[in-house]
Amino acid sequence: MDELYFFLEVLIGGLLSGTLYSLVALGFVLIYKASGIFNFAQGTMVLFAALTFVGVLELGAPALLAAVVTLAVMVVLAFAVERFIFRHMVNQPQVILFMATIGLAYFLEGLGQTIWGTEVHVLDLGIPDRGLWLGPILVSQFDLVAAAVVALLVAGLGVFFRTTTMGRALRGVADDHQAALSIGIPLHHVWVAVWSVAGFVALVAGLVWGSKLGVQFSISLVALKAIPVMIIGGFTSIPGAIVGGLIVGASEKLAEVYLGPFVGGGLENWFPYMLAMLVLMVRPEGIFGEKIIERV
Amino acid sequence: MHKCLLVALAALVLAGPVPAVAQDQSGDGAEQFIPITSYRTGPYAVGGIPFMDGFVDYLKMINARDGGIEGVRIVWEECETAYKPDRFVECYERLKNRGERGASVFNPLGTPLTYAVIDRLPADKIPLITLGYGRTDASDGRVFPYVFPLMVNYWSQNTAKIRYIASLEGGLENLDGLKIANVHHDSAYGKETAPVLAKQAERYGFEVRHFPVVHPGIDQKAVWLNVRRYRPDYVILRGWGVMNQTALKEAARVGVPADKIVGVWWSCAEQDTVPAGDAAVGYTCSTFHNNGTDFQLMQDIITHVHDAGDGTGPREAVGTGFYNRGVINAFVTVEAIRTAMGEFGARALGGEEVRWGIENMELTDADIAAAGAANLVPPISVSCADHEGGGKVLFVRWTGESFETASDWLEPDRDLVRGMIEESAAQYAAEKGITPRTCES
Amino acid sequence: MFYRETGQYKTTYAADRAIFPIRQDRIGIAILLVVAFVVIPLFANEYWLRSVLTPVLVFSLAAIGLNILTGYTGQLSLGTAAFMAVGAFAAYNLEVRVPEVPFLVSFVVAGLAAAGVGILFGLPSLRIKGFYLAVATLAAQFFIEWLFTHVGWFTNYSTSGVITAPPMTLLGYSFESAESRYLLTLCIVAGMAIMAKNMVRSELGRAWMAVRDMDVAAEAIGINLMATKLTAFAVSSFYCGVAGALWAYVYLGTVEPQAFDVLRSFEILFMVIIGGLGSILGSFLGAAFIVLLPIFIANASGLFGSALSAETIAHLEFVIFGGLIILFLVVEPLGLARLWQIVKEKLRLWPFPY
Amino acid sequence: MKREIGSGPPVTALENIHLSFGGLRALQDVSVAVQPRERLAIIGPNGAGKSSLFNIISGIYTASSGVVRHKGEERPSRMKPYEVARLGIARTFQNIALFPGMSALDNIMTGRNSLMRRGILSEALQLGWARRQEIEHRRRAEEIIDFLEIPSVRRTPVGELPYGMQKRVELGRALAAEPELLLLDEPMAGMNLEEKEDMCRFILDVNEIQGTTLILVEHDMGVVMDISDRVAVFDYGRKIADAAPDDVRRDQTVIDAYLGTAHEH
Repeated sequence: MDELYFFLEVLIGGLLSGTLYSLVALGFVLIYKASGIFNFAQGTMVLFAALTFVGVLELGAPALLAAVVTLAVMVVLAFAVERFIFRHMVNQPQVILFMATIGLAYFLEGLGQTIWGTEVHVLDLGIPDRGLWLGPILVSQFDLVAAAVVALLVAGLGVFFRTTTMGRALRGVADDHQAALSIGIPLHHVWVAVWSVAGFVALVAGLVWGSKLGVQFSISLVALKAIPVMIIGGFTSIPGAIVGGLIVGASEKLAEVYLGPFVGGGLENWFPYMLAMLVLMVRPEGIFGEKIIERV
Repeated sequence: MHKCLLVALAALVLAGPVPAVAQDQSGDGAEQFIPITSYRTGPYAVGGIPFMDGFVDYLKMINARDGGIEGVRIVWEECETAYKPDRFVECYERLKNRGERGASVFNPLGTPLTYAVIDRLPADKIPLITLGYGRTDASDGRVFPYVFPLMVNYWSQNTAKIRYIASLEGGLENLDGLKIANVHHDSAYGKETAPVLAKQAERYGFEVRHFPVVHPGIDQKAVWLNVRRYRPDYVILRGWGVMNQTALKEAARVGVPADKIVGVWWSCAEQDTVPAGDAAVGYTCSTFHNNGTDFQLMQDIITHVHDAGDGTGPREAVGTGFYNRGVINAFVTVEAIRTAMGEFGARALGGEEVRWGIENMELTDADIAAAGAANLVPPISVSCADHEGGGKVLFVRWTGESFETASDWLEPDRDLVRGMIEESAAQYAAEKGITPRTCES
Repeated sequence: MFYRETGQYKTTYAADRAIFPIRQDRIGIAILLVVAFVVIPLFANEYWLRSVLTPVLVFSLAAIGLNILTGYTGQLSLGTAAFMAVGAFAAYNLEVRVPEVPFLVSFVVAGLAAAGVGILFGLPSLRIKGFYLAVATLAAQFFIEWLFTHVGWFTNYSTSGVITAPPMTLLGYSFESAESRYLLTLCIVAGMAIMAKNMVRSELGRAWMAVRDMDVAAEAIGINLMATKLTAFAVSSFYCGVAGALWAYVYLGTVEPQAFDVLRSFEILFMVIIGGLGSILGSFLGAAFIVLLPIFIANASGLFGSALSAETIAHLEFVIFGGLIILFLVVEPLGLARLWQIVKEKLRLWPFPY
Repeated sequence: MKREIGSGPPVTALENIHLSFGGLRALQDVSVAVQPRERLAIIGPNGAGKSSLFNIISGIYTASSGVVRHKGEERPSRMKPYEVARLGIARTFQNIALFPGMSALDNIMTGRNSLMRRGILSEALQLGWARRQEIEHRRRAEEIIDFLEIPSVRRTPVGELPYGMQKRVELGRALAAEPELLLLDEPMAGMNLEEKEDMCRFILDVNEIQGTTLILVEHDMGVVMDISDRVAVFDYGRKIADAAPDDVRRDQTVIDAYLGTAHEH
């Protein structure tokens, strides 16, 4: 019986960790869906947003104001990215745009730390961080709260995409660039909008991960965890990002706990990729990705 | 547009290398050059910055207070490595011929960085001080004449840790039957203590199991669930960077009490404990130096450097773990040069002379007290064969505010460690085709 | 004016197929080779040889390897460093276990071992395409790093978990000095670069590029996709494997598995993209750019000296580096190799602008 | 020059081919065969299954049922496209499928890849056979370039060529393989009159001088009726007629299904 509880504990813990990966993967998916760009800078954007938030907070501003200021900064960043980078790179192949986001990642990493410094900033948003016994099963309160935040965020994005003009426009672009253009939405605005939304998601991710790890350089590394999530879920699907996160989180924890002891442990880094590879051998477009139809 | 880019590239190519070839060669022997390689960017900058600030502040203090080492002013140049071996090699090669007599001694500050240059040292005749990190088996000075893992190497430190646990349990004999979990960074650095733990487990009868944490260690749930299932009596934390605080938090979540966790010194700074909040209170870790500012030497830094408005970093950092470690690193470096000057005269020294200085450095309690560092560091005595210098290990406990002393200066299991070091160094010598020098003089 | 090909007629296909058909190019290359083989070893100091030029050459080789796979065959790889690691560890293990083997042979074995592993992780490419293929190479990346950290056999049970390259001697000559190591690297890299150039301009290279440009059409005209992709993985990994062995033997001497982490893979990918996808010359330019730029920025910022703290300078370097990459891509997305071509076009017309 | 249509086993014969995607039936019980040196045209409205037929012949699609024969021998059912190509069957594509990053010459040389040996080391060193092979095949490729009258664009990346030129290069790439059977998927689409005339001339020359068997899908009825020996008409995945051009023109089913209606092709 104890073994079963332990299994459930690992599974639930893994699923909850997975939602935290999803949170980062969401930002990737939004940008990829709307513009076909694999945004290498997403992890750095998470760091940048969190640094800005903590920086403003430490200047004495209340949390809400800090959030608003940070969001404004992320919108400005979105404008700048569109105006100074991608406007000049229309019709370039995906890989070139990808490279530009690598440049952006370096730029933001340097800029954020030049302005706000490198020390670890403790970020306490009052999220309880202790184990919680649900009957015989120990669950992290922090992860529960974080999962709730992810759920809220996804719901919020859903509402945004369905009810607002810009949201519908974004969906239009994602579905068909030509169609979106033909109903008169300037592509520039769409890009700024989607980078802003991704900036917002980065802020949320930054706050959650920042209060988990402290705000410091290392939170940009969560992006490495988001990549298999996105690959399993598909690059263009928001539900895919969530399900991909759950799969990665649960599988890596189960693997570490149950396979780890036999091979010396430490297989969390590669197991999700091996799993993703197996998934792709069966479904080359990811679980929720759009079917690639090849015509000749 | 293309033209702009080409001009920019050309300008960079032309302007870039200029300082790299311009060298100061005044040659009157009045300035001792010390190269500094630091990492102020990247994932480990959190610790690298206060460390380097401490290092530089100490050098500034020596210049301000004493006018240099034995009257020879210290000059230095800093080079950013970003904790990358290839950047460090570049820094090493760039700085090794600087100054009047070339680079005197390098402090790579990082185990992977140490590996990157070990091969080059004998040819360049430049010594390396790796204070509490680097290759453990380099303690065998016969095989590694130019490498000095001073104070205490990883294996000695780890044996002291077991002795500390024994002291909590009421004696070495009570170790029998204990279960110890070794939670380590999954890298060459992290795995390095596994062999010595195995030897000790054999000797004292405790049981040890290893729990690797994959880099960077931002999510360790599975590891700690495994640890909890193992139900260890003690946990050894051999972490690095962001892994430490996550480990402490995760331990608290699964109910491993902080006072049963004993960390290595790279898990032993405010940067590791403060972000973990309450979860870190009671956590103990090993160091080879004391923390705080209640030492004459630290007060001198405040007076001569920070009060003079010349502090490298923020004043609040003085006395914290990484800062003090930087100060100690600089202190040992300066004392080694002082020893060498005793032999070769008070003038700028080159690498080979400083190597002699390190190898013949002998700092007794009295010497240390005279330097204003009583109880800040243990005595050191380096020799041709023993490049560790016979340091001791101190344990400190996090109170939630600061680190308090939790033990005396503890002796490691030297006999056990020395045998392993010689064995490992012999393997290195065989693979590299090195004939170890003999140390009878 | 100086770079003009008028008046140079090729009368045989063999002449037209020469690796550098234009006379000015041949002269240029000859000068470059003389500089690389004679002038640099004579005049460059140890700093340049050891810590700049040697790693640039090693990186160039890895970048050529990645370029064959990604630039020529269109298969994205984020596991370059893992294949380098395979090479480094294979060479080490061969040397340690069979010390009689000359080190050059073990470099070849390093390449072959990496090629084998490359084929293994290339198998998914038969089904997975585009960014999704990155997952297979990332799996290779993390799995191999884990393997070398965890299985003691690969490090000869060294207690420090690192490998140390044995000394390199050939016919009694020991490669110790910076010059000899630089020249050794240069010979290997130049030779392999010419071989790569030959491959990409013959049957093999056309098959690779056909797969990259349109795989369905390639197969319909008789190209065996599986064989071609796997050949690309094998050749690419061979290059990376040799680069890894050079990294361990010639450049650093001692390496740990973490020296070949995913960030190293990204670094090499940056080199390939900056240099130019599908260009052997670009691989060299990209490697030089990525290695030299931070050094130059650090030196240039040294000119502005003490006004800024060391910390700020270190961070500003990132800002400048990132900014330059962006500027670069905005102005010349096709990479340095393309920029060089444009310069050549300009020279061809100079001094007449049209 | 008098051309004789062969009478032995057909170069390629499809027997009772069915093909469906999910629920959609692309081809139903289709049988069609082409004799050596014959010129067979396939016509029909969009979606009639013409390209599917080509894809079955070239191995890109696998038929749900039915048999494909090559010179009378039954082909394995899951033959890969490159294996088909090596039987001597080359093709062009409806939407040009050249390799845009490669020059016209390299595209045509790639067409000869299936005739070339591969040896990694020899090619890397460019010694011995590898070097001779490149030069020999280059000579053949140059002949094709001259034949198609495109020497001036030899070095141009085909992505930068105008449409008509690209069509020619694609024909050149198919010819480079020295095929026995050439499948041309709308070779005249999008061309002006002059370009069409050139293309017709090339196609007829290939057929008459080299004796290459042709199957072409084409919408231009004038061209079809002029150059083909036989016309097969498709509609909704079925073959509704298969006869000489003049007979097809008079066939009532064909007129109802295709020619008579308002198709503007």
